Amino acid sequence: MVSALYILIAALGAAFFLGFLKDGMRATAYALTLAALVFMNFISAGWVWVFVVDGAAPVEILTSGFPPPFAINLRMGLTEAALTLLVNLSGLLSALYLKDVLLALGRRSMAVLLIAVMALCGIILTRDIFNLFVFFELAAIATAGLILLSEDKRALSAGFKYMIVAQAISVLLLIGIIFSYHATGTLNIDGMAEASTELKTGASIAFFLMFIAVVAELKPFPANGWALDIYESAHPAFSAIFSAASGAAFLFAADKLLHIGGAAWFPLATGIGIVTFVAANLLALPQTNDRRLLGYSSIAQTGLVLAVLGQQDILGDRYLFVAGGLLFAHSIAKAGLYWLSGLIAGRELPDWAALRSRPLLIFAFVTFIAMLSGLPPFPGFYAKWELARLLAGEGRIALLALILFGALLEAGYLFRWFGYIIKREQPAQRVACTPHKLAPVIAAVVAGWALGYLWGDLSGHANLLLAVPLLFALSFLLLEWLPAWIKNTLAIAGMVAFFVLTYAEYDPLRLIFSVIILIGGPIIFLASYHEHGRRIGFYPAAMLMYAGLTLLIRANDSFGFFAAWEMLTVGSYFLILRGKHSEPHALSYIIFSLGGAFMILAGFALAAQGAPQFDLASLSLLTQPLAPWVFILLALGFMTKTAAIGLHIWLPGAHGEAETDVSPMVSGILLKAGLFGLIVLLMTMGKQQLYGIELTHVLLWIGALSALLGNLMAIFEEDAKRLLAYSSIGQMGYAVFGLALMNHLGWLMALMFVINHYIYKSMLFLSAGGVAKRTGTRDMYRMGGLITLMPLSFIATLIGIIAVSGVPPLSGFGGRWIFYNAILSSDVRLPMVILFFAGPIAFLYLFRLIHTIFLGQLKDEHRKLKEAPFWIILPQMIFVVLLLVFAVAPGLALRRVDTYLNQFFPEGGLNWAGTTISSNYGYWNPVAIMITVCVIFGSLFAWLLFVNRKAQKVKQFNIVFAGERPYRPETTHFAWNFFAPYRKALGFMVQPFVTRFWSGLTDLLHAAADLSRRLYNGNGQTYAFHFIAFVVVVYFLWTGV
Amino acid sequence: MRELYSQLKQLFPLGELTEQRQDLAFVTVPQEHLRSLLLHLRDREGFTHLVLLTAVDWLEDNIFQLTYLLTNREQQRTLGLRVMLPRDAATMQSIHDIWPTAATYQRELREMFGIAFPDSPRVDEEFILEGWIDIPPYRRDFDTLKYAEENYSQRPGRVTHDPAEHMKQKLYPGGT
Amino acid sequence: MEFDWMKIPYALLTLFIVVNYGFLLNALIQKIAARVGRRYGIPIWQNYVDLIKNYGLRSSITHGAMFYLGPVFRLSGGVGLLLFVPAIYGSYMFSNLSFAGDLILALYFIFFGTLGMALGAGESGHPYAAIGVSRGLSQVTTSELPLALAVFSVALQYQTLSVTEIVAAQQGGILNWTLFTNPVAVAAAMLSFLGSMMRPPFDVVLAPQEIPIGPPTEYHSSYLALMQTNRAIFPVAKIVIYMNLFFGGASDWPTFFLKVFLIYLWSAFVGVVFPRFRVEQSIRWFLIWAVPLGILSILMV
Amino acid sequence: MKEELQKRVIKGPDGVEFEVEPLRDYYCEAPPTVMPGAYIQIVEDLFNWARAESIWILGFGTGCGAIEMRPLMTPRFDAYRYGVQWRPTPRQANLLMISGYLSTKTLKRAIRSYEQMQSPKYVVGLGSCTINGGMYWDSYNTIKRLDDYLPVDLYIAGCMPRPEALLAGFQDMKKLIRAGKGEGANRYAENFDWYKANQKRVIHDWDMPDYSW
Repeated sequence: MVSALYILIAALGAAFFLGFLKDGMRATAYALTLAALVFMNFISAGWVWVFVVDGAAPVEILTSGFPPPFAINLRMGLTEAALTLLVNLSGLLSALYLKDVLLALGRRSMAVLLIAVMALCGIILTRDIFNLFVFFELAAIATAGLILLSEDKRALSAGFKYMIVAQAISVLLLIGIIFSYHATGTLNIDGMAEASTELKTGASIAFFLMFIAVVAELKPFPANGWALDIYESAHPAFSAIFSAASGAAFLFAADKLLHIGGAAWFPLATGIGIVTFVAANLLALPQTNDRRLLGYSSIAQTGLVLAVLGQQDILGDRYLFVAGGLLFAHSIAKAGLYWLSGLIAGRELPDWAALRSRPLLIFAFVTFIAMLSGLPPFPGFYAKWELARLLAGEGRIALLALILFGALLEAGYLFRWFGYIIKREQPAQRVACTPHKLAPVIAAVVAGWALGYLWGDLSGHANLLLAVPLLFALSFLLLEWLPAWIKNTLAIAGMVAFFVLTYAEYDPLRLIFSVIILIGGPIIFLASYHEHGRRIGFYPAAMLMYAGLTLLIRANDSFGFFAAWEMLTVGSYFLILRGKHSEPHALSYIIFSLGGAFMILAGFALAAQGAPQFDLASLSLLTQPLAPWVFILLALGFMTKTAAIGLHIWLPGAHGEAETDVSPMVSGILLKAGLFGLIVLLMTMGKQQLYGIELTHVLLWIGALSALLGNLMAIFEEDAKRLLAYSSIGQMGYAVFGLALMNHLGWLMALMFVINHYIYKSMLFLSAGGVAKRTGTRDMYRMGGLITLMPLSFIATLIGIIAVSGVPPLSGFGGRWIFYNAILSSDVRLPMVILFFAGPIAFLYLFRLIHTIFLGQLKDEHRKLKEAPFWIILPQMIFVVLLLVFAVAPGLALRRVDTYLNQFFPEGGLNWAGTTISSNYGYWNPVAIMITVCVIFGSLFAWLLFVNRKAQKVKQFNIVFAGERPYRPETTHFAWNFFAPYRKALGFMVQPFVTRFWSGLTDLLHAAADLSRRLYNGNGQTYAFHFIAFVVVVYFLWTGV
Repeated sequence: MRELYSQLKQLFPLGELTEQRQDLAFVTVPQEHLRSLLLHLRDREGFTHLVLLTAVDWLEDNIFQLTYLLTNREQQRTLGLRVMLPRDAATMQSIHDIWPTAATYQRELREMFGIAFPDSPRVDEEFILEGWIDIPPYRRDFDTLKYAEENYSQRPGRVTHDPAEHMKQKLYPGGT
Repeated sequence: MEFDWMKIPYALLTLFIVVNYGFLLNALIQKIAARVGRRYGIPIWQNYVDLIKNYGLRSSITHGAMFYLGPVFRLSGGVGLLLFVPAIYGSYMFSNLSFAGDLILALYFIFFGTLGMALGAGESGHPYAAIGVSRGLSQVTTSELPLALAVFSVALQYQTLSVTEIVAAQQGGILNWTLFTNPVAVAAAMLSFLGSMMRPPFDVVLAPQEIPIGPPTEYHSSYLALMQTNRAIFPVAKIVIYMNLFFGGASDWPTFFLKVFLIYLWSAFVGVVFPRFRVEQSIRWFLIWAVPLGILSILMV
Repeated sequence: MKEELQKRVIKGPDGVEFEVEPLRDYYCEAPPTVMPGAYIQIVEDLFNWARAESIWILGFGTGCGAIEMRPLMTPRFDAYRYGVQWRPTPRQANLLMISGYLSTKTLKRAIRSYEQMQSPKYVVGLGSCTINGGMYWDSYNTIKRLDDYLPVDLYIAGCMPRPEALLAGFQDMKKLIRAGKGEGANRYAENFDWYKANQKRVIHDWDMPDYSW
């Protein structure tokens, strides 16, 4: 293998030769530069290959033939190889990207670039502390030179500020090295590590100075104002190097120093790292400049890795996996984003909407922010999982909480940004797309996915990128060029086929969910046939959600479960974001969902007690005092999906604003994921007590309150789809309540609600969506009298509301009947009161739904409307049939589950004799009810038709109007604020307290961020003062501790 | 009242004061001074309430008399302002901006007397009558009997008695 | 499943008896209310005459399909409710179709007619109909709550949801009635009963003169006849539930007639004394007076 | 013609423009038809008996007679015992009481209400104003003969008739109906053009369909 030394030699040599070239031979110079960089990459890649494939041992490179400490030595190991590859690659790609600039500025700039890359490689390779200092200096000078490549005037001052800080750092480092050398008598890093115990005591000023100098290069909070100015003003390609390569190199330098300092210094690294991580993410929240925002994010991610460096004592052999995962995800994503930013003309975040004309670039952007947010299947996800479990296993809960909090903040602004891209107005300037600028971006995307695969392989868990559902979903990315109907057919076929192949594997409980997902999903997909064109982005997102859902119910272990949870969250987020005005709602959805996901992560991590993963069934083995906390974390996480009251504010907007066929997916199917989680949780952990409080009782109250308040909010809603969305909150409240009853029938009722809610809510959403599509509005009071024009939609709504309201003979009644029997066998009384109250309130919004849309007065502009498109009607009719079948024969679905539940709750099952269903308390015969009602109804209807056979059909204004006549349909249709008296009586219960709470919280975060933004006033002296103050404060804090 | 009249007299060219009662008096005002007088009375003299605005048709003199009745709530006295308008193409400026209620009165006067009030809100919309096609019915030159006979079919055999005579006949047939 | 076809003529016989009893009972109650106002009141057969008259009307109009279905829903609700509950305790002949379901079926079937009627009224396009429905539904949310709590309490007390078994548990003397074994629940239920009978003070739904009788504003002739029939059946059917749950049921027709009459009288008694509540007033009234009783009853069982 | 009844061009949500003509699109245009009684005479007799014993009055008050009707509901007169009731909606009423003078403006509303009642339906005129204009004989805005405009079955004379007279009138009305003579609705349908011509002669701003169903 070529010696690693040639990396340095090639760069130096090329830079040297550049000096000989004439100024006019710029193309040659550029070619030489590229050749050198390619060669350097070749060496690094070769070494990576050697270490990975051949499993070779690390190689020491002795420069002058002497072993250390007599001469400088370098080392090439797997880590070094990977990091140099990262540095060289980002150098090469940036050089490609910088083609225009480099050609314009000439050979000097190329030389500076080469020196910068070389210096960074040197920092990585060297094992000599003074040599490290030299490379630091080289890197600093080259960096300052590169900063000036930018056309931005501010870059000059940013470069100058950098020089100030770099000099301060150098001084500290040099003094530290002198003292250390004095103390240990060696400059070799390993030698220092072995030699001095004095250095490791923690009080040593020498080591402190060295360490703080290196850490200062990592831009710790708050001594990082200079770095932000650089990020903001430098050329993006340089920022890519600065963020990806420099960050990696300096982090490795910090790692080397920690190697010297030993475990005593770990807490310092962790402390600085985590403070930087949280603070930088918080400060990023109010940023509007894209590059500055990325700068904050870079600082935050570097801080996170620094914190991980500080945790190497507990990470053990997973140290490299975790730190590397985070570092690579960050570097690749950040480099990619900086390169992308060079393609965008405007510097405000909404200007990125220009990307919308390039689906490929959107995909790149998604890849990058998914990597940054630690979403599957990228390295950051695996690293986060490992980190969480190890931290929780060692009881470092506070650190874990801070990391998750910071990550949530970061996801918040990243996804907000993505929302801008998808939803904001496109700026006039298009994306400047030249191949040499596009190539680095594409390369970063490919690298990201490749690393995702690699990390999946290394993780010790199942590689997510090999999971069939996910692959199926991802394959739709490649099929985007096909017309929508072909993709739709493929999606349906794929899901049904998967179900047919796997249905034997599920237990009855999971079978219900799998039928809803894999058969119910395709039924809703039928409605998607009405969309024409290619519908870019829809199918990958939808299939990602379904893949997540499928993997969720198939998951047996905690890792698979959590990974699936993240996937379905992300997929559904993209789906929801597609709605016309859904930008803020999709954002709040993803924030709540990720918050919930982090709770689940924390819960699993706590429960794992250090194990990489565990069987979900073994949750039942947990004991006090851990168990209730795990229970709370997991339950909270799942309840963000079921939109339990307090965590519900994302739902109405997200479901209401979504597209016609998306609303039923996210409402009818996605919400069930939360319920499934709760079922798994309760099935394994059962009743838990915390400080004497029965947690399932708390769940009962939450379920009951959700049912009541969801219903109450629904009745005051003017928007049809939002009304249905609020109704979902209520219905999910019922289901949560049923589960929390913790008895046989309660669970059966919850499952009944799962099935029913899927059918009727999908149907109602489709119906409302079809009507909204035709009328062009979702405000119910603008509609009216559509019954004759849209009879099929009306029938679907009618059947739907009868079923929702629980009136016999339709299937909703079965749910109510089981509910009564369930509460009779429970010993809790008071929450029932709330639930009883919630029941009839459903009538209010249901009646309003059907009345104000289909009955009443037809409006002028709707007189020529047609029935909703066939493909939207078809699934509705299927649902009508399903409802009727399920109403007559609930046993089809429930009987096996009933038997299955016997193993958890042997008592209180149902008795299925003939067509009669009986419990310990009562009985119910759906067939008899249906026949009786139909016979009575039919004969009376026939009688009325007979006696009224000559009735005159009249039109809508032929109503008695106190001797007057109606003026306009708008003023005759009683629809707006339909339940005004009810608002008078009970409106106080629907004050938006929860919304105020959450918006208060976000306002507070923003205000805090704004306040501390005053730190960064752009003045170099202030920044220098920050730096000094940082060093001093950290020193005193550290020695004081 | 006299006192008020003499004060006003110095400011406005007023006609004679007709005192109906202690607390009720009428005075005639030229059309062009009405507005300023109303404002004066409302803002300076405390006549804050427009009780009514009505009209009298002096057919013989060929004038309409408008009566603005104002009340001072605190002193409990009422002053009526009379404005004489020529009957032909009678037009009066609107005072709806001084008292919004005046708009309603003006609509009524427009409909029943045909007096125009330019710029008064909704003054040309139907007020009480629907589909009226003749001259305004409160004008004295409108012959209501003739109109009724032309438009409505009368039931034959209708007799009108003087009530007093009729009852005398009934109670004392043939008597004194 | 074996089905005893004789149940159908038996059920029809019950229906026949109840329809007639309902017509007479309604007239009687109206007469009693009239006598409170020192009036003579309507003839006792007046409801029959009205019914025939309405069938005898020659013309009728229709606003559309749902307009037909409204009264049909309404009457089906009444008939179904009656038939799903055993009328006479211990009698096979008058146990109706109670094999189809228990108490919960009956309670939820009450809404069948209400919902259908609301839809039919909505189809008429009349704003007053919608206003009436809005008021009615608003009121029903709280007026049904005490009943639901009382039923829950009674079901807990007897550990069954079967109407027959609840009645069976109350046999053997007046002191075994729920009225005496669980008086709080009965009190709550009887307050709720007031709210469901469309009599003052809770009749703002119909509010003649203000929103001309609310939902049925547009209904006439045979539509109205169907609804009148329901007016005869539905209160009785509903009272049968109350009677069975709280007042020991009835084991023969005379007892049945007497108990139904007395329970019905309770709402008339309150109705003639009190003026009408607005919707939000009645909601508050139920929440303040009746619901706490209901909560107390489920806590005390 | 009122603005809201004029033809208007409307743009639908799909952008297509079309015309809405309120009188045609919002109102049923069918004319009334003569409704024969039941085919079997005995059934018709039964119905007539029921109609006679169950007279539902539309609470439509005009003129001073509206005041005279209230005492009928009170204990002193109690019309309910004769099967007479007041209904708040024309749909359910059989008897329209014109209880006094009728201005042309009110006539419009009375005609609408009458036409919205279901046949067989009856009209009773109360007091001399409905008979020959009474003391309003020379008024420019009240009609003088109700039977020109609506098919009156019965007049009750007086100015105003006392409640006792009304009760007597109800008894007479019952006799008429039982005798099968309460065919005002059919008379109206038969002579529809004549009635409409009369109505339109006094209602100058006719802005409703010819028959308000």
